[in-house]
Amino acid sequence: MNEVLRFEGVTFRYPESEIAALDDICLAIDEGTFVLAVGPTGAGKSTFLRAANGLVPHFTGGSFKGRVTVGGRDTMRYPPRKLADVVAFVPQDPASSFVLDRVEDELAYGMENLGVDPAHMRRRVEEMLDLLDIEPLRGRSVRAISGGERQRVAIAAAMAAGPRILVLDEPTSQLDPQGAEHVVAALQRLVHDQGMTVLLAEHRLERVAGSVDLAVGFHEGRAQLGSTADVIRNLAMGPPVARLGRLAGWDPVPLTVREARRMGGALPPRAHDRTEGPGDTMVEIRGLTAAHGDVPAVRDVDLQVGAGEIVALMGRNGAGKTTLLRTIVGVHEPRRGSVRIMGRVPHPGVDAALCPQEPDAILFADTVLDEVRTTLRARGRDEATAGLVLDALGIAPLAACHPRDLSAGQRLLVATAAVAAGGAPVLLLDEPTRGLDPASKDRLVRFLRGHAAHGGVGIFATHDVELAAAVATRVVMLAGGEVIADGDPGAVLGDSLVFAPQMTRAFGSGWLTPEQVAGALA
Amino acid sequence: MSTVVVTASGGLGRSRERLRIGVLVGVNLLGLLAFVWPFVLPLAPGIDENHKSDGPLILVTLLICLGAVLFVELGRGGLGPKAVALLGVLGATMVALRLPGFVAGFSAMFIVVLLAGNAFGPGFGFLLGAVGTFASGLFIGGLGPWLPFQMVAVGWVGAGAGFLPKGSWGVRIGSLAAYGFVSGYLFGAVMNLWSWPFVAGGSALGWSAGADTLTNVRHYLAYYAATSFAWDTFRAVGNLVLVLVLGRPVLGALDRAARRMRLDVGGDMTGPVAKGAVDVDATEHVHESRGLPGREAG
Amino acid sequence: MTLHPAAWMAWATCAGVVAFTTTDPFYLGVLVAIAWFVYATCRVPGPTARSFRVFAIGGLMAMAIRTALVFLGTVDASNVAFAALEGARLATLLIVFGTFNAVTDPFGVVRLAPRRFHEPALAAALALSIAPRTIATAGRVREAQQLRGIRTARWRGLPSLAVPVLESGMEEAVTLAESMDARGHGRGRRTRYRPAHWTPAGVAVVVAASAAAGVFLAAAWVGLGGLHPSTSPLTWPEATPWLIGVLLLLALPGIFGAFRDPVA
Amino acid sequence: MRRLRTVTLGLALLAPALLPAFVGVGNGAAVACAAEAAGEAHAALVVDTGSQTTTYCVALGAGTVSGLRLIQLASAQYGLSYHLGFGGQAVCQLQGVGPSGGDCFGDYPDYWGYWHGADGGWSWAGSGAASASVSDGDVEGWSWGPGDTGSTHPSPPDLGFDDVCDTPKPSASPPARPSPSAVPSPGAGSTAQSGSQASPDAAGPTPAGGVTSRSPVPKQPKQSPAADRTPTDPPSTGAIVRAVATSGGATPSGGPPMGAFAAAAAVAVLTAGGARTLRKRRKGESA
Repeated sequence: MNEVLRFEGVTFRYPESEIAALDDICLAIDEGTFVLAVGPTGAGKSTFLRAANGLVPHFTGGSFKGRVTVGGRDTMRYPPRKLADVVAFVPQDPASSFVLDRVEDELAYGMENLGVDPAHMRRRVEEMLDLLDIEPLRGRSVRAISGGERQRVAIAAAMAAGPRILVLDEPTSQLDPQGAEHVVAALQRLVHDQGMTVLLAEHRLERVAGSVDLAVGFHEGRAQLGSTADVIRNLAMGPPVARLGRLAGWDPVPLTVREARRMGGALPPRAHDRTEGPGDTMVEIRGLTAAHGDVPAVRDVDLQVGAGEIVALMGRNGAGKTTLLRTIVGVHEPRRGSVRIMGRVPHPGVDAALCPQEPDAILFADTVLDEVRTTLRARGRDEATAGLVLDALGIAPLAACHPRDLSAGQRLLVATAAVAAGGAPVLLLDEPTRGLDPASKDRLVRFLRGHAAHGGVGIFATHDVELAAAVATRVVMLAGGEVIADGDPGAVLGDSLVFAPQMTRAFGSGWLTPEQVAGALA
Repeated sequence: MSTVVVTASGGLGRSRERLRIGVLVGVNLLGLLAFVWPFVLPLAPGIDENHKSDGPLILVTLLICLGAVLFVELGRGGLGPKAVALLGVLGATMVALRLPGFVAGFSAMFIVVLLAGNAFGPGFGFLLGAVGTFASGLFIGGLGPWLPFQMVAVGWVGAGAGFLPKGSWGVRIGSLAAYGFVSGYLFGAVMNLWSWPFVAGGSALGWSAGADTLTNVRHYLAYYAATSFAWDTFRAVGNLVLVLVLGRPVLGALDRAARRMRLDVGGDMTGPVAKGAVDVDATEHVHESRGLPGREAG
Repeated sequence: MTLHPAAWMAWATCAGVVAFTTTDPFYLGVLVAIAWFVYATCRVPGPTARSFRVFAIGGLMAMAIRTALVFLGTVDASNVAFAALEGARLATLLIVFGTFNAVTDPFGVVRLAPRRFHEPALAAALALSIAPRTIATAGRVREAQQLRGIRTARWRGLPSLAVPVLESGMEEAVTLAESMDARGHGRGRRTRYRPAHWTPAGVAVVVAASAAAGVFLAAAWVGLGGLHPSTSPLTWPEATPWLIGVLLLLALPGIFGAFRDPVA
Repeated sequence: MRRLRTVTLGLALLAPALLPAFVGVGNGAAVACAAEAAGEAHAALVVDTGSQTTTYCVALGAGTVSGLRLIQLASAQYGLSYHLGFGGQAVCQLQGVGPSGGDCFGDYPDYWGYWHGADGGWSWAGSGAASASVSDGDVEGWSWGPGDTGSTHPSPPDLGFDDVCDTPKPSASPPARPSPSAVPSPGAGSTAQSGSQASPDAAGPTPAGGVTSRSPVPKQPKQSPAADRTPTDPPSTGAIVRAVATSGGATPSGGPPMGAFAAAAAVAVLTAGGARTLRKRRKGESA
């Protein structure tokens, strides 16, 4: 088979940086393979992706050693724009990568640059619209479509120029499960039907691990190409089934629910472990209805949350999760019904604190410590306590860093620290797992548990089934603004088709985390 | 194995040809003429015919002059993706600020031009001023004969901010604040000039063709004082305060962004240029790194 | 049937020139009627559709102020009449451009830019399409900061609003630049996807409009047709019928628009 | 709220366009200098069309008036026909000579030069007549011709105040402040007409002959350099005529205003057509 991408002893260091982002990478990727790049944040995944299309080093600058050949072209001699017809790149947040406004024009932009003749361009655009089935969107504005659609438009736009390799940086990190499945399916179709080579980085391994051919594992700038199973075992990370495999010492580690079920065998349904009932009621929601203009977003919701509870709000995009959170915190006026926190109408930010979907929205100080101090000052609290909050989230070492220099995950932790520092007993998080690496995710989980353990309440909206399964003491499922299920994770997630965690799918109702299953198998 | 050190493409200030500077200066003077002709023309007997004829013809001539400025300033090409992206994003903030930030003569969009011009250099400042004004004009449906004049005038405000001294924070903010204050009035004065001869023609505050430059200047100052001084004071003071409040943090953010994007901000009137230099660097390096034993590694 | 944006630009310019050449209320009145007719028949739905109303309001305000200010000096029928007519001319000019803004799609206008201006035009287009998100971001940031107890409305609170908006904008710019670079931006020779086409209607509009403008310029040049009714001594304005006829050439796009099938 | 937005938007848009409106202040200020005062003050006005010179001994209603007001007074008292341009701030036309449009330089290089009398001679007026102030005993001169400076522009024949006002003041003394802005009479002729009409009205006894026998003034008078003109040798081109007081200003005339009808018809049709289409579209959208 002819190889389409080749790294020869590539070592790269960013300007004014001592450590090598890529350290002597040697690998070759054949045409028509679906390759997954995995590894903790800062291990070199995205540098690797950018080196594959010349953005590294041409766009970033830095010191570069070795040779990258893509489609037979040396990226040193060809800057990115001269590789556009061979390799296509889809960045993590397509919304901010769109150049033109209409979907149709956006698809044509790349070809316009390559000087493709208009007739052919037109035909190509139509093909792309069909291939990723986004024809209905052709006239819409790229800013006004859903996340999943946006990803597919971005892919179509990248593909239109007819490249041989498609490089994607965490394409599903911002999507709900359904959206993610559409995108992954589309990518698989490209590989199988079009013989495309697809290279993608992803944190949510459970979403892609099953469908890729090979994986490149990254650790401190070094890379290892191999079967997904090997790579994941060596990296000590991966989807819950893989974690189970490691706990149970299986080899190779399972990557799909099917493999896990085959290796683990059947287990009896697990009795829901009765945690001692919630403490006295903190949040009390009665007949709550909220709307955006005339469009109802939350319909007639009743909810009581007691001290020590951690509630996961789930449901597809537009189910009303965010609106519910904003109403609880007191920034969104309810149409009908009432919200009471410890018996009184919540004073925004004082009784309940909310960490918004884009944590960057609140970061403006020069250092992490200042960021937290600002909140304390604004709330008239003792600024000395800032250190404690940072400790609680395990980001004390970052205190002196500039928030904008941190990874997405670390920023989320900083933002959480900044809002939590206000000392509100009720802590609300809106989709805290967007683009979150496992390490940061663990820190966040621990912090939430601690907050609840000290008599607080944690409520978070999420698409991340596994996170809900791991940390929530209670899951509330929303659809069309109404509560359609409310109970402990085992019960609610257990009998859901879309939202069931891998352990439940493999071993039946009640089984939520690899730890539980491993314990039962041992 | 030899290592190749690559400079990032997409400088904002690297000048491609010195010659351009001459062209730019010339064409900007031409543009200046489009504004101040009422003062200059009476001195030149040759062109008496023009300014004695009817308004629209003069307006057309002026628009042609300004067209020339915009043509050269905006048509230089080779901005490269980084500069275009920055222009787009900062232009968007100008669009966003055009309406909410509007108080009498003051518009918050000036702060963007001032700070960005100061951070990224005169060439970028002019481009941002012109592009942002154009975009905001389109966005709020404000297209009209005044648009070219606004584009050039705002562009000049941005360019001017790029020439200010960049020493300590104190110097930088201080000079920028002062400049913001002054430019607040200058912008108004310049913007009034274009309509003055037509609207105030003949009146005591108006432009009289026969009169000498001094008289006209005196008339204009009187006219400006009577019509727009108060109005423009809002702009001047607004700029001053905003620079003092936002200058430090925002400039910090812009500088960091420049570093993160690996922009080289050398700032001169030739503005953003991306292509050329860099690829040359790269290929040169490739030459010296040719035949390095990379293959063995593979 | 939609006209080439350039045709609209030509129409607006010519109508503006005509408005500029006269202070005769009859000509101005007809011109305003034409502008409204064209707006009513050709407006495209969208945010700029309201700019006709806005410009009309503004024009009237301008006229009112222009006239009112006379009362600061000697009130004298001549002065009032003169100011009113000048104001009317200003108002007409604005209304004409109000129509222009209401009947053209901003992105269409941007795409007019010749190849030489491709990059600045692209930047302008970007600014246009990014702006709504910038506004939204600003709203979210303000809310988030208020939840932290920071008042962004206060002078001292401004940075907490400005910096995050700007920072996320800058990060967006990086992504944007990367994807533009990776998609071949600046490779020199580029082609255009579905460029706007010139229809006979468009050409006709340009010809008619320039004819009207030409005639009025000529009339102004030779001081014909009482384009400027004398206000001192104050005389009753009057219009030349055939000039009214010429003026009606500017209504052509409206006539095309009226027969456009409403679905398209 | 939405309304407020619209208004703000309007303001924002018009920031550039509104400012010129403020020039009204300027006009007002300029004309405002006609301060109230009592007493029968007179000033001499000399108008030289190049082919003939007419003098007016004008009664000033107020102690001081602007140069323009003096012309308006002369019109009211003697039927001097005039037309102002540049926003009523500059003299375009006197006695039917000069451009009729808004641009007083329409016939450049010829235009109306403005002079102040200085001990029997003339001094070129630097600023406009709107801002000049005329008081009792002053002499004001207007001469048609080319040239941008006092040295190149033909000056009126040298006349002092006494040459113009030595005879007893006009018997039919006009009201203190004649207002040229009398009620506009419908269907009045354009300014060009009012100019040519002034002469018959001005036809009085003796010197009037000079006026009536005046040959129609050519648009481009032959350019006589200022040098030809000396106090001893009065202009050969025409006699010096002293205007005699008349009852009033120009009288209106005019046929049916066809243009007005045409305009009204056009507006009606367009408005109706627009409204109809709009209603149709609305129905289409709602349906």
